[in-house]
Order: sequence, then C-alpha cells, then structure tokens
Amino acid sequence: MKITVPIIGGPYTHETSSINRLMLWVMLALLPVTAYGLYLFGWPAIFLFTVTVLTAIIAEALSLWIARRPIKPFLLDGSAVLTGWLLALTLPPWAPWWVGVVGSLLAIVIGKQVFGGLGQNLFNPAMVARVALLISFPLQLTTFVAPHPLFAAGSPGFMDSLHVTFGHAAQLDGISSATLLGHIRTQLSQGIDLSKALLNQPSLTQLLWGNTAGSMGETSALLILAGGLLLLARRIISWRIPVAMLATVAVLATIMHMLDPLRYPDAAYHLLSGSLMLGAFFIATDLVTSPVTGKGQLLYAVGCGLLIYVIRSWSGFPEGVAFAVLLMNALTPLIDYYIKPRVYGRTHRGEPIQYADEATSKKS
Amino acid sequence: MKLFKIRGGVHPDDRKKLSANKAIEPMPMPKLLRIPLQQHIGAPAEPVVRKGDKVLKGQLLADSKSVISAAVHAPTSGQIMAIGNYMAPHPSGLPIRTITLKPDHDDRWIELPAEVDPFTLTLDEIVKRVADAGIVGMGGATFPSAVKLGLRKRYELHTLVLNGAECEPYLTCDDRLMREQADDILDGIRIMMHALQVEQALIAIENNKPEALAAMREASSGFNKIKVINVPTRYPMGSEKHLVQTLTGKETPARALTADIGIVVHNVATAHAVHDAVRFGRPLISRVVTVSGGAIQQPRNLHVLIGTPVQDLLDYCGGFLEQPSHILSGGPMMGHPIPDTKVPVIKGFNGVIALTAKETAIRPPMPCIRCANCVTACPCGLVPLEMAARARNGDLQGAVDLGLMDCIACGSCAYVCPAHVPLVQYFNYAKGELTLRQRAEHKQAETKRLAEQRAVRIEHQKKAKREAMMRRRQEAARKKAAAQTTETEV
Amino acid sequence: MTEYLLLLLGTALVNNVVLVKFLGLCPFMGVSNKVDSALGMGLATTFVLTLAAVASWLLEFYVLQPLNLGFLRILTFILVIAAVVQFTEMAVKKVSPALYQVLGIFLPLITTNCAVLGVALLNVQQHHGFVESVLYGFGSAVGFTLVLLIFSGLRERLALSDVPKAFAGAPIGFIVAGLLSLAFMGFSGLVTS
Amino acid sequence: MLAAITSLTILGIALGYLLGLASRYLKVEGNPLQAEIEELLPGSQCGQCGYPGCTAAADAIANSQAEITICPPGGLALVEKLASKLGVSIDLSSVEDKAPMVAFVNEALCIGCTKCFKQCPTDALAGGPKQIHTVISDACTGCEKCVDICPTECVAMRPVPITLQDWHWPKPDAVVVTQVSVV
Repeated sequence: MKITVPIIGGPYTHETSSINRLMLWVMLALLPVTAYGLYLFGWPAIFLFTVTVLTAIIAEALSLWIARRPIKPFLLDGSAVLTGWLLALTLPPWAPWWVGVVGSLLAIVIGKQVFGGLGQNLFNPAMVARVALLISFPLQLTTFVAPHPLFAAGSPGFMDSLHVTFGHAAQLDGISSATLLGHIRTQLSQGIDLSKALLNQPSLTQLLWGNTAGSMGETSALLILAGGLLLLARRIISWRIPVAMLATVAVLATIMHMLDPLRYPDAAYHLLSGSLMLGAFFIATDLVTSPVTGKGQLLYAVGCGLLIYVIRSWSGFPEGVAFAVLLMNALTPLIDYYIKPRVYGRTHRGEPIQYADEATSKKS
Repeated sequence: MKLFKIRGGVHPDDRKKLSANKAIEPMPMPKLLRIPLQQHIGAPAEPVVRKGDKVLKGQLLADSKSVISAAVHAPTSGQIMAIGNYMAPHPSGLPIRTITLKPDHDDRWIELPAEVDPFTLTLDEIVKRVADAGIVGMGGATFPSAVKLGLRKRYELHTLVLNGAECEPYLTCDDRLMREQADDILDGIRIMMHALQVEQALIAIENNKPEALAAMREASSGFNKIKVINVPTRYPMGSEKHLVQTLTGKETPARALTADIGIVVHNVATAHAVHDAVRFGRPLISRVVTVSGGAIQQPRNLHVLIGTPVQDLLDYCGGFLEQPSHILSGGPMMGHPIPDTKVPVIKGFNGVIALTAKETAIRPPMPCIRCANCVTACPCGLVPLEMAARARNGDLQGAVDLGLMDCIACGSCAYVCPAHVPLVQYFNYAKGELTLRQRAEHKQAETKRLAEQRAVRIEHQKKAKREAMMRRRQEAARKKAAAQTTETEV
Repeated sequence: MTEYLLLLLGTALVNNVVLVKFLGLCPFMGVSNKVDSALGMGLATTFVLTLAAVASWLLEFYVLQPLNLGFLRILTFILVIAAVVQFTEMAVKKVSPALYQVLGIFLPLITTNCAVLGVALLNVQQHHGFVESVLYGFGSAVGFTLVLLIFSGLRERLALSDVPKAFAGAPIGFIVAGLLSLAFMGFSGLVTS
Repeated sequence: MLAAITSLTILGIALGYLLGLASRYLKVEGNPLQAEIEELLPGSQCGQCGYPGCTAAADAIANSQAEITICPPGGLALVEKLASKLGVSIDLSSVEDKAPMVAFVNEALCIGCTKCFKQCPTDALAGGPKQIHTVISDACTGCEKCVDICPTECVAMRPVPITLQDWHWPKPDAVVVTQVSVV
C-alpha cells in the first residue's frame, strides 16, 4: 500500500484544546450571571443584550470580509460573541439600543479588527468600547434603574420594553436609580459623610446576591464568583490575576477605611459593588491583553487593583475598572519586556550559571 | 533518594499499553539492506569496501575518519551491491551516501575476538572498543558514545546517569530491553562506570514502567554503587539536562555539557550495546524498534538489523488498520516524519509510529491568543510565543535574544497550544536558517580573503609589468645612447 | 510637601503633556519603535525639559521681567532651549555613541519639541515659583518618558502583529495613541489644581 | 530697545561661549562607524551596489546616503546586522532574501578565452588559456561579473543545491487558517 503523508513539523500529538473550546468555557461561566441579569432587569435588558451581541457578530463578519480573511473559522472561534457579551454585561440594562450598537462597533472594529483581529489587539475590546461610550455618552451610560424582574408587577411588558430600548431614553428619568458607587460619590461631593450616605442603601447581602441597581451583569457578586471558580477549575485563567486584584483593592480599602471611616467605605463595599468582580474574573483575565508570566500577571493585577481604588476614591469617575484595565493593558507589553522567566541553565540576568566548584570539574 | 522538581513539562497520554506487553521478537531477514554512512552526529564514515565485495556479519563497511564520527558494520553476511546515494531517513528525503547489501542468508559472523573480562582492559582500550563497534547514543540523539566515554580526560566526573525514562509516548523499546535483558544492561553500566572512573551510577526509570524498574532493581541488587531511581512520569523527563536536574537538583549551565557538573548521561540501550561490544567484540548492527500507533494492525517490539526498510517492519506488523495521517521515526513529541516507507532503519530509530488523524488531534493553526500555556509548559523557562512571533516576522536575531538557542525543541509548547501554532517548526526553521547564515558568513570571510589576495596579486603583476616596462625603456635608451655615441664616433 | 507631590503627580499623569495636552507628538511618534531607544529619548528629553524649565524661569524672573522685555520671551526661551539641546547632544555623543546613532535626527529636534517650549511658557503663564517650575518641568518630562515607554512597548507588539495594510504604520500608531489618551482620561479629576 | 539688544547679545555670547567650552570637553574623535560597517560588508568589491567597492559603499551607508539593503551578496543577514548597528528599524519581511546563486560553466560552450577568470574578484574560476573553465562554488559570491563578460554565453547562474546538511524546516505559513484537506 502506498500512502502519502504530509511532512509537517512536530509534535505529532496534541492536547485536546482549541480556541473555540476556551471561549465556550468562558461563555458557560458567564451564563449564570447573564441569565440572572436578564431576569432581574427584564425585557429591555434582553433586547439590549441581543442587539449588542448580534452587532458584534455582524461587525466581525463585515471586518473579516473587508480584510479578505477567512470568515468562518474566525467567526466560529467565539471571540466576537464573547466581546459583545462582555460589553453588554457592563452596560446599563435599560440603555437605548444604539448604545449597544455603537459599543459593539467600537469594540470589534476599533478595539480588535484594526489591529489584525483575534489575538492581535493591544487593549481589551469590550473595555475600549465601554470607556469610549462612557466619555462620549455620559448620560446614557450612567442612567441606571432599580431591578425590574421579568414578569414581576411594575415591570414593563414586552411592548413597553420595546419602547424603552428602541424609543426615547429620556423617559427613564422617573425611575432611574443610582448605583451604590455613584451614590457614595454624589453624597461625598455634597459634603455628606458615609454614616449618613449609606443609610437606605443596599445591604452587603443584597450586593452579594445582586438585587440592586447596576450594569446588566455586574450586580451579583456571588454568581460571578461561581463562574470565575469554574474558569479557575478548568485552568482557563490563573488564580493570580483575580486574587491579586481583589486583594489589592481590599487591602487599600481597609487601610483607608481605618484612616477615615467617614470618607472611605470598607473593603466589603468595594469588593461587592460595581464591576470589580466581573473585572477581576472575566475582564482583566483576558488572555490576549494580560502578561504572559506569573510574576508579570501579579504585577499587572496589583496595578489594576491600585488604579481601580485610586480612580474610585479620588478621580472624577465613580467606577474605574474599565480605565484601570485599559491602562494596565497599555503597560502589558512593557511588563512582558522586563519580566521574563529565568531560562534553564542561566541566571536571572541571562548569563550561564556558574557553580563555585566548577573549577574542579573541568580539567585544564 | 530525594528528587528535585523541574520547571514546566506536560503529561501527554503515554499510550504505551499498545506495545508494552509484547516481547522483543526478531525480524525475518530482509531482501536488501541499505546502510547509510551517516547515522550519527558528526562526519560521515568513509567506505572501506567496494562494490561486489563479499562481507561477513560484523565486518567493517565504513570507518570513522574524524574525531566525531562512527564506524558502520555489516548487519549480516552478503554481497555489496552498490555504494551510492539513497533517500535518507530524514524529513527532507534528500539523498545520503548509502551502502546496499544483499544478504546471503548464511548470517555468518566475522571472526570475533575471544571474550574478555572488561575490567582487565585499560580505560583507553574500552573506549577504543566502543568506538570500533560504531556505538552511538541510542535514545535518538546519535552522538558517538566513545567520545562521551572519553570525557574523563577533560572533566572531573563523579556520576553516570542511565536514561531509562523513555518519556516519549508509544515507545516501549527501552522498557522491553530493561525487562528482558537487565543483566546485560547492568554489565554495560559497570563497564561504562569503569571507563569513566565514576563513583556511582543512577538508573532513572519513569514510574509508569514498574516491571522494568523491578527487573533493573533485581539485576543491580548486588551492586551498592548502582541505584535504580523511580522518577515521576512527566515529559520531557528523558531530556538529559532535565533528568540530571531531577536527580541532583543542579542545572547544567547554558551552552555547556552535563559533564561540566560532573555527570555523564547514557541511554540504557547504549549500555546494552557497550556490553556487547566490550565483552564480546560485537559491533552495533541491530537495535530494538517499537512499531506502534493507532494505525498499526499489531503493535510490536522488534529486534531489527540496521538497514532494514521501514516498509518491512510495517508489513511484519500486519500493515495499517486505517490510513495513517503521520508516519514517524521516534516518538510523537520529538520524532520526525519519514519521507517514505522505503527508507532504512538506522542506529537512532527507537520507534516507527503510524498515527491516525484522531490520535494526533492536530488542527489548522489559528493566531496566537497569548494564553501563556506555552510559557507555563516550557521546561527551559523560555517564552515560546514571543520567540515564534519573531521568527514569523523574520526577526531571527530577536528570537535568539529571547533564548532560541536554549530551546531543546521538546515540543511541550506546541503540545499545549490551544491555537495549534506550529511553534517547534518556527524554532527549527529559525535555528536552521541561522546555521545557514553562519555558514554563509564563513564563506563570505573566505571570499573576502580571496578577493584581498587577488588584489595583492594584481598589484604585484602591475608593479612587475611597470618595472619590466621601465627596464625595457631604459634598455632602449641605453642602446639608443650607445648607438648615438657610436654614431658620433664615426 | 504634599502639595509638591500632587503637582508632580498631576503633571505626570492627570495633565500628561502628550496624551492630555497633545504636546511633543513628533518624537512621540518618531522615536517609539524600540523600548530601549524610547527610554534613551525619554531620559534626554527629561534632562532638557528640566534644565530648560530652570533656565527659562531664571531668565524670565531675573532678566525679562526686570527689564520689561516680555515681548522677547519666546525668542529668548528658544535660544536657551537650543543651547541646552546642543549641550545634551554633545553629552550624549560622548557618553553613548550608540544611543546617539539611535536617536539620530530626533536628538537635535528636541529643540523643536513643543513640549519643552510649552512647559517653559506655561510656567510663566501659571506664575509658578522656582521650585514649582522645576517640578512642573520634571513632572512633565516624567510623564513624557512614561508615555513614550508605554507606547514603544505597544509598538513593539504591533510590529509583530498582522495589522491590515491600510492601518499599518502611522495610522495604527495614532489609533493606539487615541486609545491610550482615552485610558488616561480615567485620571481626570484626580488632582484638582 | 537698547536693553533688548544688549540682553540678547549678552545671552547669545554667553551661551555660545558655554557651548564652545562644552564642545572642547566633550569632543569625539572621527566617525568610527564607516570602518565598522566596512568590516561587515562582504569585501569582494563586486560593485553590485553601484558603488566602486565595499569601502565606498560603507562610506555611503555610514552617511545615510545609501540604503542598508543595497548589498545583494550580503543578503538578509547583512541587512539585519546593519540595522542593529545603525539602530534603524526596517520591515524585514519586505526584504526579499534571494536564494544564493553560484556561477556554472556550460563546458560544451566554453572556448577557454580566460575573460571570466580575469574578471572574477575571488578567483573562483579555475582553468588556463584555451582550457575549459570550471567554478569553485565555495569561492563564488554570485556577483555575475563572469556572466556579463562571457563571449559565448556559457556561464549561467544556478541556485546552490540543497544538501542534507543545509536543509532545515521551512517556515510555517503565516498563521492564517487554510483549508486542510482531511484524509
């Protein structure tokens, strides 16, 4: 029997892993918190989510088509869906449809495809879109609503919801509700200290379960944690980024809270509110834009945590996850440039190891 | 004994069950043997026989003529049909100098020296016997063993490590050899210890081979200088430098040999060949080859004469179950594809593996997503993704700066890559290209010298011509002057 | 003390010369291909910027103001900056010929780096004292170096990626600079001066 | 007015004086670059770059009058070295690396005129007058001078044959998904 076999380089056995599989696991991990968010904020959230993800897919396909790259394998890798998905989770659930569309276009086209597509982007595409939207449309991006669970009394029905998402956004004024971080920021700027500002605000348990105002997928710390643990168990992300990032924020918050309890909320509030949890497990851990070495990842995560705390506490924005992640994304190449693992048989500086007794092992 | 951890590494499914329980069996005599003259690292051997000669089994066919080279012997008795070029058992399929031998089926040995007690020989005599037998590293690296046994002269050695890790999936030839011929291997080890003048020998066997471990333990029970060590199953445990690190905790300095830290590593199959060569004077003319893989009808361990066509091995194992997607010499991690099944088995072949597409799980490559799995897996502490990106963009110097030359091409990175980037091929390409450039540079230096010589020569010629011209002119002037004087005299 | 620290932080991050004030874009785009050369350029600019801030403040305070020669400000400042740059160029050539080669035309072009003149003029405009001027100059330079370093790291990555032809080179550079600027907006409001 | 003129003059003179001093203390001797570049060039004086020889070419490169890609025999490796020496970055993928070529004499056509071997800068052509010439490929730089001069057009450039020692794995195709036919 004569057969021809391709002559390609080795190895000729492989782990049963692929990019699609990685992306599918991340989506699976996002599923609980997404489902809960969609339930919590009702039809408008479902519409916005659908519009955002669909736009991401279409934008990806169009970009690939324009760049004359093969469309099918890159669409099927799931990265575009995931980008749209993550972006949707960070948007206010009742934001108008065009926020999702513009956001997805920014994420896929400016955030990813101009860099050459999958794996080439320097910044997290979802966070590029999130920051660009926040700066361009501050009103729409900071108008949050209290939870209006699906089918609950007082929640908008299907038709009303169409109006919320695809109609005029101005009607939200009556039912808008601030996020905890936004509320604290406003109160502090008015000279009201935390002992009063935190009255009538969601309790820690509420924050844990996520039954509060906030972005679509950021409210339930517990469900995000569950998804994150799944990714950790599957070894898709390493423990370093989430742990170091959360620990940095917690330590800083505790120190500042001890220094001035009336101005700085304690660690629990910081950890459970805003997009910190989602950021720590799903956004900062983005493989493409985070450092490749363990030490580098620790440094990156500590940097993220530090920046988040600084921006939350002292800058003009109540929430800093997106900014912090973008800033650390920008530093990632430098981190990878300066922090490299030690090469076998070499010192950290790259010189061959020299043993003190080497003189004895080589005869002259 | 305390063992030390190595960095990175992977755990590929070892799939040794396919052939681990098949005893080594001899192959029937093939119709033709094709014996390449370079089956080792170093210079090719020079033929000492001519076309048409009748040779006996074990007779020298080609001798090593330089320091790093190895002799080649006749695997059986027969007639030399040709000395020419034949397809090499190498991915390129380019031709290589090859002796074709037609067996006469008598299988008659050349007259062998009487059996000697190796411990009465001088150290140099042992090394010479190993060199004369044409023994090379049989784990696949094919470095001439005699050179390694002579390291005693340049290094202060204390330990001999026997590599029985066999960390490549599928391969079971060392496993079977240790199970079946433990005493012979042990004798070889003792001879090598003697030749190297080391205090101890450590036989390292991965813990997925309990039978081999037991056999070697039993064989070595009487010798307290020889220890059998159970090392964890983890690829690439069989890499010389990493095995030494596991056993001693010491890293071999970059660009140096394990001998620099007083250790010499040999394969267990090499020890067996040393036993044959030194005690009985039998050259290396055959070896054990594992024929395995999902596409093979009946996986087996075969005792094969050097020069046997791979096709014969496949036929003997019942051919293919299904069409293989790859046929390799060696294991799936570091083995190489063979260009055709007509190529011969050589000294470094430890396996012939035919894999199905499902087994290899190779997919079309996608762009790197910087997941850093390769960084975690690399046993050498490199950043494969960055090195490959530079090789891909033609920045070879950049790849070298990142440690390309410290890469052992073990394939751990490519094994775990979810994007299926052919990382190892990038590194092999870059290394090969750099070697070519070095050679080109060498040539450039040479041509520069020639050009300068030529410039000097031409300058000389011109000068000589000028001088000749000058002389002629002076001559003419003198003649003229002489003529004038005669004229005036007249 | 805190005040000075905040001024330094504010000029380096919040009011970054490159990403927020959009000064000094020429060397920012020009000398950011390699991390090492970016670091060299950053250090050279730091030296020039700080020294120029000091020199121009002295000139302003002791010469221009007493003699009522405010109209000569830009002229004299450029003269001083040019001299400092000349000096730096000679020093770099002496100390590190390799860096001199790498920086090439961009080294003398620090003269026309608008960040240097900009900082000197802003010092006057914002009525900074001597120490404040030094810190303002130094802080700006640190911000410049930081951003140049970050950008060079990003561009080294870009050089290895498959940027579509239409965007390769300067276009993608500007896009990245824009995104970086976007990220730096997170610092806005951090230090209100 | 007077104050302005005086102060500017004083400033100019003072700065000029300081710079003059500085230039004395920070003086650098000559341009060592040209010699270093010449060291890197092939030195076969083949003239394919358009300059009369390697020294002239090195001079031109050192003064940025010539591209670092001008030397065909040096190939990609030389370009890389020059780029790192001069600190310029070039898109290496755009530089075409031609397969090395050597001259080959078609002995059936050669009339032994010796013109080629007088031209060869590295004495790579062997043979005497009225004898067939052959090429020593190890010494041939592929400068093509002999091709141009040969009256019978019997010299041709051929790629150097690949041997087992020279072979290396080819570069994998750019990471773009290709349709791999499944067997």
